[in-house]
Amino acid sequence: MTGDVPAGAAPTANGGGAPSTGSIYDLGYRHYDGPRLGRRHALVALMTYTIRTTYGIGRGGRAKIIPFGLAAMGIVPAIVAVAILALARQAGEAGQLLAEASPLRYDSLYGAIAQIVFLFCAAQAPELLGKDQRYHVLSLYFSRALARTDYVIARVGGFAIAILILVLLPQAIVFLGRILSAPDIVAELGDNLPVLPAIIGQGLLTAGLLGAIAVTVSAFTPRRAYATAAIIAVIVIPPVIAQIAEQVARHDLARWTVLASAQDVLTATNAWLFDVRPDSDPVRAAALGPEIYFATAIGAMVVLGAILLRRYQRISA
Amino acid sequence: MNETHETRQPGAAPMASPPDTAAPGLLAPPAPPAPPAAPGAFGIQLDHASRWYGNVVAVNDISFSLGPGVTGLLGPNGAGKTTILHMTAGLLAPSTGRVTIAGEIAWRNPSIYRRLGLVPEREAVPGHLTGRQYAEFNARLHRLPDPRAAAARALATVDLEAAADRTIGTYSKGMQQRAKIAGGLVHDPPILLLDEPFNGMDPRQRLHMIDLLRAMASEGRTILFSSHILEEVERLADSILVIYAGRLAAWGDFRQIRRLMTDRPRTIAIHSADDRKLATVLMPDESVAGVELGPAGLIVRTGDGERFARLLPKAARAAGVTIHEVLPIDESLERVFAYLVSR
Amino acid sequence: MPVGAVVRFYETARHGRTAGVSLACDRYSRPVSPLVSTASLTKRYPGVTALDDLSVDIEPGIVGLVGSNGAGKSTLIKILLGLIDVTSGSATVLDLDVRNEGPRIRQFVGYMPEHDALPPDLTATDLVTHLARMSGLPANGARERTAEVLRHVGLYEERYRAIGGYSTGMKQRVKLAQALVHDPKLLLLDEPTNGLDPGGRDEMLRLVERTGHEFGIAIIVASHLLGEIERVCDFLVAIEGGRLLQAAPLGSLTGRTGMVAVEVEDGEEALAAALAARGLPVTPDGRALLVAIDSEPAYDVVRDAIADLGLALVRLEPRRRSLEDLFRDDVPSTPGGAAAATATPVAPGSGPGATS
Amino acid sequence: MSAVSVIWTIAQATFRALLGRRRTILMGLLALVPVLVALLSRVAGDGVADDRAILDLLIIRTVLPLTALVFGTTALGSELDDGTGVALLTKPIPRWHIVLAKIVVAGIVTAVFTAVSAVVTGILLGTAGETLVAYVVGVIVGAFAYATAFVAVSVITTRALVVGLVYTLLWEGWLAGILPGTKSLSLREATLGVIDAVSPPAVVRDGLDLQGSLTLIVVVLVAGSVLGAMRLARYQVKGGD
Repeated sequence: MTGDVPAGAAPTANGGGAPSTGSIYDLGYRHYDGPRLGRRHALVALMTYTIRTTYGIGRGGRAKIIPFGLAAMGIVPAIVAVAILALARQAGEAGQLLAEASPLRYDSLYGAIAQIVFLFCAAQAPELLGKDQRYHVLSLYFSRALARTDYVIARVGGFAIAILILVLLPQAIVFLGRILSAPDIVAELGDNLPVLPAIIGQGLLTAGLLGAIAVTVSAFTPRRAYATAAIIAVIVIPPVIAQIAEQVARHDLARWTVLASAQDVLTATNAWLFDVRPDSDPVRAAALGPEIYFATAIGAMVVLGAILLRRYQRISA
Repeated sequence: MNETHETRQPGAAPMASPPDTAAPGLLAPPAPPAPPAAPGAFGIQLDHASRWYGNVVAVNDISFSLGPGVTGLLGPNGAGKTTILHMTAGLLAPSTGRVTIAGEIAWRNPSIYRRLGLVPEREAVPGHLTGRQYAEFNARLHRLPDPRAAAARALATVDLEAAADRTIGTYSKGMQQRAKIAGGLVHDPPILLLDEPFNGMDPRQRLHMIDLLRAMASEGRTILFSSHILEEVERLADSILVIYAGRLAAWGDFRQIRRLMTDRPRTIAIHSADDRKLATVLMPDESVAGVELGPAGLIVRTGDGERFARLLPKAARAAGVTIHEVLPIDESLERVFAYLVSR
Repeated sequence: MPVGAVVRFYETARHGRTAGVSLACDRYSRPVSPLVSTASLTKRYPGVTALDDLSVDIEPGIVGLVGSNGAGKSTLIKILLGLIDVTSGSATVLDLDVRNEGPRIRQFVGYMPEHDALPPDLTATDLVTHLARMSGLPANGARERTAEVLRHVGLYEERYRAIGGYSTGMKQRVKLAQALVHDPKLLLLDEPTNGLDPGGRDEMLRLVERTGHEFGIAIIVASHLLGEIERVCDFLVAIEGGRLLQAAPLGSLTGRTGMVAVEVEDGEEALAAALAARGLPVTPDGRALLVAIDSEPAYDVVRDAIADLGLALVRLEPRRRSLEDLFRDDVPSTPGGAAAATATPVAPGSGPGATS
Repeated sequence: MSAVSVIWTIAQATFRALLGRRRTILMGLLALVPVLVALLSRVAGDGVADDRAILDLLIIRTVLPLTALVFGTTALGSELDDGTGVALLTKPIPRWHIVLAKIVVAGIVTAVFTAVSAVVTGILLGTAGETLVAYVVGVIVGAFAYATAFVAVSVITTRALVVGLVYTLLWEGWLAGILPGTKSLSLREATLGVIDAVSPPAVVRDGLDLQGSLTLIVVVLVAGSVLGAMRLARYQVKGGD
């Protein structure tokens, strides 16, 4: 290296233009003396990175097709509902009947987009975890300022938030649609607000439960195709069994199979939160108290979280 | 570009010169005499062999023939080494030309494996078998009269008795490699093909394996092995085959090859009692192309190595300068390889 | 308990080339305590003892870590990274205890794994920037460091292409870059030239040497290839069967043996006879003749003998001890270096839990 | 070392390779599904369901083809893909020894898993002894036919699993419903044909008769083995630099 001219030699006095004397700057290796933000920052960075990856942001166009496609399919029914509502309100009294009959109210919205959420989980969760295991990227993560638990928390948390966005977006559209299309916005806001906690509550349960299932399954199956198939199986098959059990069996054995089906548990909590009749035969037949469903949902999340932590504690990087 | 020096495209292929260096180190236990190859045939022979995949030519018209001794197969990644090894192992058909093992066509001819031992780099070893089971499995498939004894001998040769009854899944990378070698040698073949045989082995095992292969070569076996570790090739191989972009770039003893590179003057570093005085004495001679006095002593570039080598001691004595070191800098296999693949 | 080999490392001349790193005090001008220090460190897996009572101090510089298969090389690296727990004994990295300061240690330590560990669909820039964030660097700090580090490892426009299409050589550079991006004080490289062709190996070794000597970053290189260690490292730690076999500066292990190898184009026998006649016993060694030379005039005797016979002097080189002697059974490993008391070398395949 | 002992050596190694812990559990679960359904309907159901219908649906249409598919394609195909197959190819033994050993092992393992599942399910459903024997015979014959086909496919293409799935789900499943002609090439129909011949069902099905079934099975056994052996003889290791 030529003479070690201090980096950024002060320009000479002639108005800060190009230094008349000319100087060569040291392009050698510069040490980093900026801030080091430690473990917490790394965890948050990984969580935001996970959310972006789930939606294919920062990846090629191809990675965006599935997530954005499914998200769009989730929003379309909400937009349609809002359009119907707006027309109905324009039509005055006659429209009121139409508004009531509108297929999509807050409580039924979750049911309508359930299939889309399942597909989203089955398609995107393997994208996050499978790749790190299949290509041994884990050894790069674990050799950094992260503990193994941080990695798990960031991945599950990030994925659950991504699902939350997917689920709450249509609700938000319907919520805003109702308010903006109402003649008296303040009044409309008044009677829509009490529904908000139910919407958010059900959103959190859906994102948490389905997110945890999808992430846990794909943590154990690094190959993408098998992981997607496994997630679909875990979410789709139990409701079928619950259905068969309800028809075939009279004894109470069948009642408990409903708890194995995430779909039915969420239908039950949705029904209780919005206090409407659950539109699922096994749930009606099982006639279990709402607290059982909430306990099952939250219990499942805790158990799955523990399984995940143990898996990543023992995985060899 | 390589017209400047005649690459010896040997008509009568020089048999790889029988190793002149005595086989150092411990001789492998006296194995039974290898079954004789067909009379007059070479262990491994390629005759204008080529291989392409669509328009991609992986191996382009290569001919060589190898007799007893150790030959190193060298070349950058993607040069065609593995394709050559696969064709020689009868696992890949040449698009044109002939590939023969002990005189027999290699492709679609399972009987060659009676004489051919293989240690492919890619071959995974079944993790659920123990070392002994794997060796016996190979021995039985070779229809050996006493597979158990053959397996035991092969495991002893690669120093794996201690771990023979543990499953291969629990072996380290180096030990898995030795299990593979045991599997490939169990039928005591006269011809050996090894693809990066020492991959993952630790220094002690590496030395042991080098001694083993040297000993087997001195028993008259024909050994061809590919490797990226030039220090090992320099120590183990009698001759080298350098493949570059699917073509045979050089073949034979790498020191001879270096001498053939008349387009590259030889560089020699000399440490003496008085470098400057020695330099002035050497300059007048026509064999001296250039002289440099630097921190690494007196660097001389010479077009005619032999003449300069005879001149040096006489000139030094005349000038009364004591010589401490004379080191040819660019004659190592590393340099020769770099020159061959950089054209 | 084998004596801990504490060897202070000073600027040493080796192979006629001064090692670039001297015992400088570190950037904060504190006297340098050992970079890495283990005290009777032991790690047992069911049925296998990976590390057995290992006590060694490692100083800044490029340190070669050599060991027999399964001798605990990668186990030691994982312990230094705080990734696996310790059966007994202790270890400190940059004065931080590995047993409870894992994440903090890893902020200042870079790790280049041996196996391929890169997602194929990301570009080098995106991956290294992301991993910089994982080491606690803020967003723009990460971006700047990534650009700087990718330049140093020699990845220019390829850094914007997906890693899946990279050659093995380029992948190894990305792995080195991600280990350097957070400006670590210590770099742990696990067989950095694994899978590279000769050209690639040469470039990677030059890169490691530059990183260690020009960038002033301490490096521990785990490798099976003694030639590489001799070329790049200043200090050696050899482990055999989980126990410390040798810990000493390279200079002490590859010192001269007092013998000189003389190689002539032809006519070795004549030269051998001439030298013997002049009182210099000769032993043949492959192409060369080994002559015991212990004085200045002895060199002249050799020169004059060759001149008299009119032979062509091709090579005159002092024979050095090599690292191999540590591992060669027939050559007793002579204790080299200042105070490198060594445990008796464990014969292969014997001893409890020997896993070689 | 006669041919038989070579084939037996390969077979032994293949048994060990196929019955790894994970795959055995997975295939065990698959074989358990019909048993569960039978248990459920016996415990919780009122009348006894039509046992032959359940056996046909769950054993012959699902467990048999899927088990044969997994074992058939992995017996040889997975070894060719991950490189352990090279140890077999580089031996002075005829290729048909290798293919035969693989087919026999895949056939046996498939037959065992499926037959056990069929018997337990049959007992739970209270199936008559004679019908049960018919199903076991059908399962064994079907297992070897399917195994031969899938081993042969696994030598021809690396996508054997997909090809197998397409055959069982589309050709034997969906198409058979629409185009009756496909029955003559459906191993499922052949298996059912054998079963019906051994113990005629109450209602005569319009599937393949015994003669049609046996010809198809023999053709598959012979063609599969010969084609597999020839293809293996010309098997080339992929690429390499």
